Amino acid sequence: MGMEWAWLLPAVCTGAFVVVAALGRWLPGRGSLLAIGAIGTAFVLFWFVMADVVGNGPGSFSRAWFDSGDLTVRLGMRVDKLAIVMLGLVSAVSLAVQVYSLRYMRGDPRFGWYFALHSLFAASMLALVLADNLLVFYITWELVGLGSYLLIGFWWERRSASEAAKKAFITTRIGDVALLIGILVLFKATGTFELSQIFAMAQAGEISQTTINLSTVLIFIGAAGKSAQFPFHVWLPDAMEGPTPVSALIHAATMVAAGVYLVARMAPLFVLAPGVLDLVAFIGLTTVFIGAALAMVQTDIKRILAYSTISQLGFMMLALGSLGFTAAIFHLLAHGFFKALLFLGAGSIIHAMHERQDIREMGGLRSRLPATWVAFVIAGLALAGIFPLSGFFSKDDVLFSVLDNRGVVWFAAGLIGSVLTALYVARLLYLVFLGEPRSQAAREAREAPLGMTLPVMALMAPAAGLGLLALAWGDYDGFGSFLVFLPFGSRPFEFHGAVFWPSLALAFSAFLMGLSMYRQTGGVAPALVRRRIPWLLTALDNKLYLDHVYQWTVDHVVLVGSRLVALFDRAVVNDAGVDATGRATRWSGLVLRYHETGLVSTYMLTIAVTAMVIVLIVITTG
Amino acid sequence: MSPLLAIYIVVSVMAVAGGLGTVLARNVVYASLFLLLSLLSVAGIYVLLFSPFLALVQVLIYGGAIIIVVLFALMLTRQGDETGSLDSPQKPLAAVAGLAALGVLIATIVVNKWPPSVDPEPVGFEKLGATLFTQWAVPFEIASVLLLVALIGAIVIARPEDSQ
Amino acid sequence: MIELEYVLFLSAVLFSLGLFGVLARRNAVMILLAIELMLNAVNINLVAFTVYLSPDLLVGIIFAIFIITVAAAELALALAIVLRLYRTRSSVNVDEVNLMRW
Amino acid sequence: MLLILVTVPATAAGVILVIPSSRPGAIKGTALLFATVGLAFSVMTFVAYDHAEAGFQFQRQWQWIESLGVTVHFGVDGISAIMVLLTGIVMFTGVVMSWSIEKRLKEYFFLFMILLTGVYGTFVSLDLFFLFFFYELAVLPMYLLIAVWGSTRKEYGALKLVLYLVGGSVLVWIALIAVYAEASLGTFNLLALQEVEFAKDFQNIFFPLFLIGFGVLAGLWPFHTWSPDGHAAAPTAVSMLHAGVLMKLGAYGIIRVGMTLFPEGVAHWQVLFISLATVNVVYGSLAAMAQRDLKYIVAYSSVAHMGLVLMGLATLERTGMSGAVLQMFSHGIMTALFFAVVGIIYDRTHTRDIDLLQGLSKRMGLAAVLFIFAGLTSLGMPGLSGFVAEVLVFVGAFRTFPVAGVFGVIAAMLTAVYILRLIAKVFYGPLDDRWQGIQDAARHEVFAGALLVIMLVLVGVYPTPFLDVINSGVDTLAAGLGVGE
Repeated sequence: MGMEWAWLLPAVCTGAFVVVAALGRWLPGRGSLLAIGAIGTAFVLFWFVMADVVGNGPGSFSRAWFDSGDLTVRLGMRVDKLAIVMLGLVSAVSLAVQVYSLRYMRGDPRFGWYFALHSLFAASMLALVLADNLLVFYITWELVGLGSYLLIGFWWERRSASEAAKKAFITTRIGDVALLIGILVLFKATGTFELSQIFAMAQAGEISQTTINLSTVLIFIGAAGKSAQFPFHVWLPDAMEGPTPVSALIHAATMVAAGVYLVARMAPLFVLAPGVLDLVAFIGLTTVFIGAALAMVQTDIKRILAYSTISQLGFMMLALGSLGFTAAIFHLLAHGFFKALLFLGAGSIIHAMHERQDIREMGGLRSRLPATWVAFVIAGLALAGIFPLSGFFSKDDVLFSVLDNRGVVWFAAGLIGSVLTALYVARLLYLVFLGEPRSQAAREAREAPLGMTLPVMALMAPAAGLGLLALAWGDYDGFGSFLVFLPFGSRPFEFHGAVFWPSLALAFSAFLMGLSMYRQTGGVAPALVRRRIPWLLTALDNKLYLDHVYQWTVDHVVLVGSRLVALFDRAVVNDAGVDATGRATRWSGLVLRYHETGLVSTYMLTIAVTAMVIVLIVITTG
Repeated sequence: MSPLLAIYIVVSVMAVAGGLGTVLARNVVYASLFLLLSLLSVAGIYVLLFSPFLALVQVLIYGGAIIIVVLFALMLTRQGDETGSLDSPQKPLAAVAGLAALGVLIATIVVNKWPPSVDPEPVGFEKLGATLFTQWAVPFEIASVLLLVALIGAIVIARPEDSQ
Repeated sequence: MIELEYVLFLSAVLFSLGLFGVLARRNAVMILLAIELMLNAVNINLVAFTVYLSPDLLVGIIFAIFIITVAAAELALALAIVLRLYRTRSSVNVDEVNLMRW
Repeated sequence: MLLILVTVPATAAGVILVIPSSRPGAIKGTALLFATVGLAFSVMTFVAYDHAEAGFQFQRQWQWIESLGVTVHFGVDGISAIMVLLTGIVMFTGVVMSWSIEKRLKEYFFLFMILLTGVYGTFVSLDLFFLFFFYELAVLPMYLLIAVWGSTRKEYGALKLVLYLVGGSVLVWIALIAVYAEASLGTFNLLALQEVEFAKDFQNIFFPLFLIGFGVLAGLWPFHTWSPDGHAAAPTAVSMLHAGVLMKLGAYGIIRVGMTLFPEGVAHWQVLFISLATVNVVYGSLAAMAQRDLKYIVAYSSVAHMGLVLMGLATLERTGMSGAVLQMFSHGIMTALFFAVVGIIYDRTHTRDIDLLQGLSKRMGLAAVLFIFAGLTSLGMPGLSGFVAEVLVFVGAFRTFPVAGVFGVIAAMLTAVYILRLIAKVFYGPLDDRWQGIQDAARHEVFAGALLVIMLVLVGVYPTPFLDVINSGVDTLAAGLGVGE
């Protein structure tokens, strides 16, 4: 029982998807129990696989899928430590979310279908993590997108949900186009989809620098699409139209992590393209600010968390662009747990508030929802990077790699990002849990049932204590040595004074400042900012106008372009080209018909003359 | 000039004269009688060309059947009451076309290098019959079906409407 | 001795006469008669070719027989049409039948 | 076996002709029976085809017109084997989808079966004369089927379609005669003709005739405009058959005749060929985006997908060509499914305007599921057949003409835009009161749809058996084109 069984993880979930989707109606719990059983099995298997990988090193499993010409496509999987980390995250969070959903989604008319989709999603995500071949990677990547599309649009009767699903799929699909082109560019240069071969060729210098640059940029665009990096981040907030557990699973812990994972997986290629790494870091930093700034002004609890996710993904990209691959993955892991916790907590709140999501109507929920309050505090402080919660360790690691490889200016920018994080966390905690209840629903809110609080509590442990993984204890040398990216050696976690003190001090003070600020004003939006620089707030309220720009582009460029083509097709190709041929025939008929006298004599004369002409031609030429 | 040739010339002149009469006659009945002359002369030509069977067929079918049918048709359409010319207004054009055709045909005959001709010998009835009913049996049958179809068709077309 | 060319000349003359007749007449029956003349010209040609050029095959003569057959069929049909025409229009002049025009 | 294949629909047509039209049940039953038999034989042909041996199999030959060298010569290779399978499936589902036809049922099924005789005949004929004969036989019943049983400007659509296709046929026929004369073998036999090395100039002159002549039927830009009008006008099963199988006849003709006989000609015109194909793909997708009529959307998407087929062929590269053939199969199944669902919707709502339809999932859940399957295949979702085919085409394109490949990938994205927009508009959102009372797909319709979905999933998940057969055909073709190992 070991890594050669790793393929079972996605396989059991796929099986669950097929069975539940087809027969769910006739299964107990409409298939939900089967789906949970599958992901539970996957979670158990994960421990065996991990033990095996840790003990015996990475292993792989590959089998030909189909071939054509000189192309053979293999279904390959590879389990290494990077994959293990992701497997753990995906299976654990999926399990928690599905258990949570059991209670949360009770009574929904499409209860079984919901769980089938969850199985599909988990299966594709697990397979994505295991892929050792770019094509398999792309396939699972698309399936993850499909799962996300179907889950966001789960309540498709709502116009907004179906629009959000469409937007999410199409936006990420734009990135996917770049990704696929990047994969094919690499394929053209190397003749293979196998990652190990590509890396070997790249290190041996057999791939031209242009190809590497081009393909990494394209792959990064793909990653940016899925990981909601600027300027592709617009789909993620809208994706909150899906059921809240889905947001926890997909839009916090797993799917959006796929882009980060992709870049980390392709690390051997990215390190050969320093210019592209600059781009990655720059986009990451931009995303940090945009996400954090927008999180400050939102009033929908789920959207605040969504923008926060965007911002945190920006941190991961920043780390990747600063060669901090291990740091990025560690932050990904920590973020996955605490953000899932936040979302599930938010789900409980929304449940308690009778589907109201506006934080202006909340307040004072601390006493009404004590368990959720504890969860939110732990996850929120982790998000803000407060010692000793998991977020502190991972964010410290990220900032350290920025300082190490990018210099003080970038580091300072990163610090500002984490200050903003602390501020919006403070705002969120204050407005939701502290102060006075601001609506009838808030006054009457009741704690969620045990079926929902249990998974929340289960997630509290990793969200709080995951930082321990960073440290060395016993045989374990810390995360920096566990997950090693060549050509970098192991980099055990240390408390660097230059990073530790500023970041902790700033985060802590910003958090306190935020709390006091909201306590003083009691307002929902920061009145100070509103007075001083109103344009900034207006811009933020309008999400920096990006949606407007995209909408305009779609309306005025894409749709107009397509209408032009359609018009061209009708007017030029069809009416001028095709129907005109018909009209020309008709017209020539109108003109030529006067030749037809209807008199037999005329016709016979014509026949005779023609026959003679033909004979003459034959005689003279033959 | 061999006697055969002399006979040939006489018969030819008769055939051409009949033809001329056919196309120039002012009366339909005369025209058909001229045609009969021409057709019978052509039968004579067949005899001179050693094809007695064909000559027989010519006399029987053309001389007998066809001309009779034509005369019947003339009677039924009461040509005597017909006023006006038998000729079409494009008669001059037709003359030009006819002469041109003659020119083209003569030119073709003259220009063409004909292969050396063999000495003609009579075509026996037995040989003709054997060929017709072995090698050409299928076309022969088709021809008979054609005749039948034409016969029925002619009846259907010519039948008065009110009898339907 | 009758040369092949002589026969061809005869048939050429007859054919041209027939053509002239077809083109020059407006009476349908007269046109039919002229057509018979043309068919006969063709028959003469076929027979002459067979007899002078390939006496063994007999193709020309057999063709001539078929042409006579078809001519008979054609004439029967054509005269039926003429009768029909006369019955509906009281005339057998082809230039008065011009429905098939623009 | 191939003879049976061709005679099954022909016999069905004969039998249907003698059943009195007062007994619609018997007519439908006969059609279904023969369609089942046809499907069985198609599957048998496909399964029995030995891809390891490759080449033309199950050959049978009968003399027809000896003096012209016309023979009835049947045989299938890997490419035609899969096309035969496609025809069998679409025929069967088409008959099932025609169940609710009431008007002139007898004539309808008669023409339908004649059409299928032509399709089968084209795919299995190895004699160019008969290939062309069956090709025409498949086109002509189309006119009546659309003009009598169609909707939405049906006479216009039918006339346009037939004029177009016959126009293409003229070009093909000219080129065929030229081939016959130039080879001066006195035979129309394809196997004999493909041994002939035609002069380069001759190939260069006559290949475009085949390309355009057959390309008209394959929806080659700018000769595609018959397709939207024709598809929109045709009744459901005819649209299915038309987009699903008939358009493939065009591409098949290009492969079987054009590329086989004129290897140098196709190489000479390769850049034009792939450019037109690329225009097809992008243009079709963009045009589809601006449409409001469901059938027009699907029809333009067919134009785009046939563009991918042509693009794969134009790469003249084994992977690309295999992808093209697989795409033919995949698109055939997919578009049949599309038109089936559109037909169901039209039957229930009597409109195809996407602005009027919304929230149909609520009442037509099964139809929606079927449509979404087709839509996902269309936009290249992995796990469904379209993805495998598209990847192969793209790989081929990237090896030869990367720019075309880039446009292809982008067009796949555009496909996602219009398909998802369509799904969101028609199936999602609140249910309009107008559509409160509509019925979901009936049991037989779901059965037909499910059969098509199963094929899509099967090819998408486990394409090997299909690709093995295709590869064996494409390898021979590639060897003829001089693109070997």
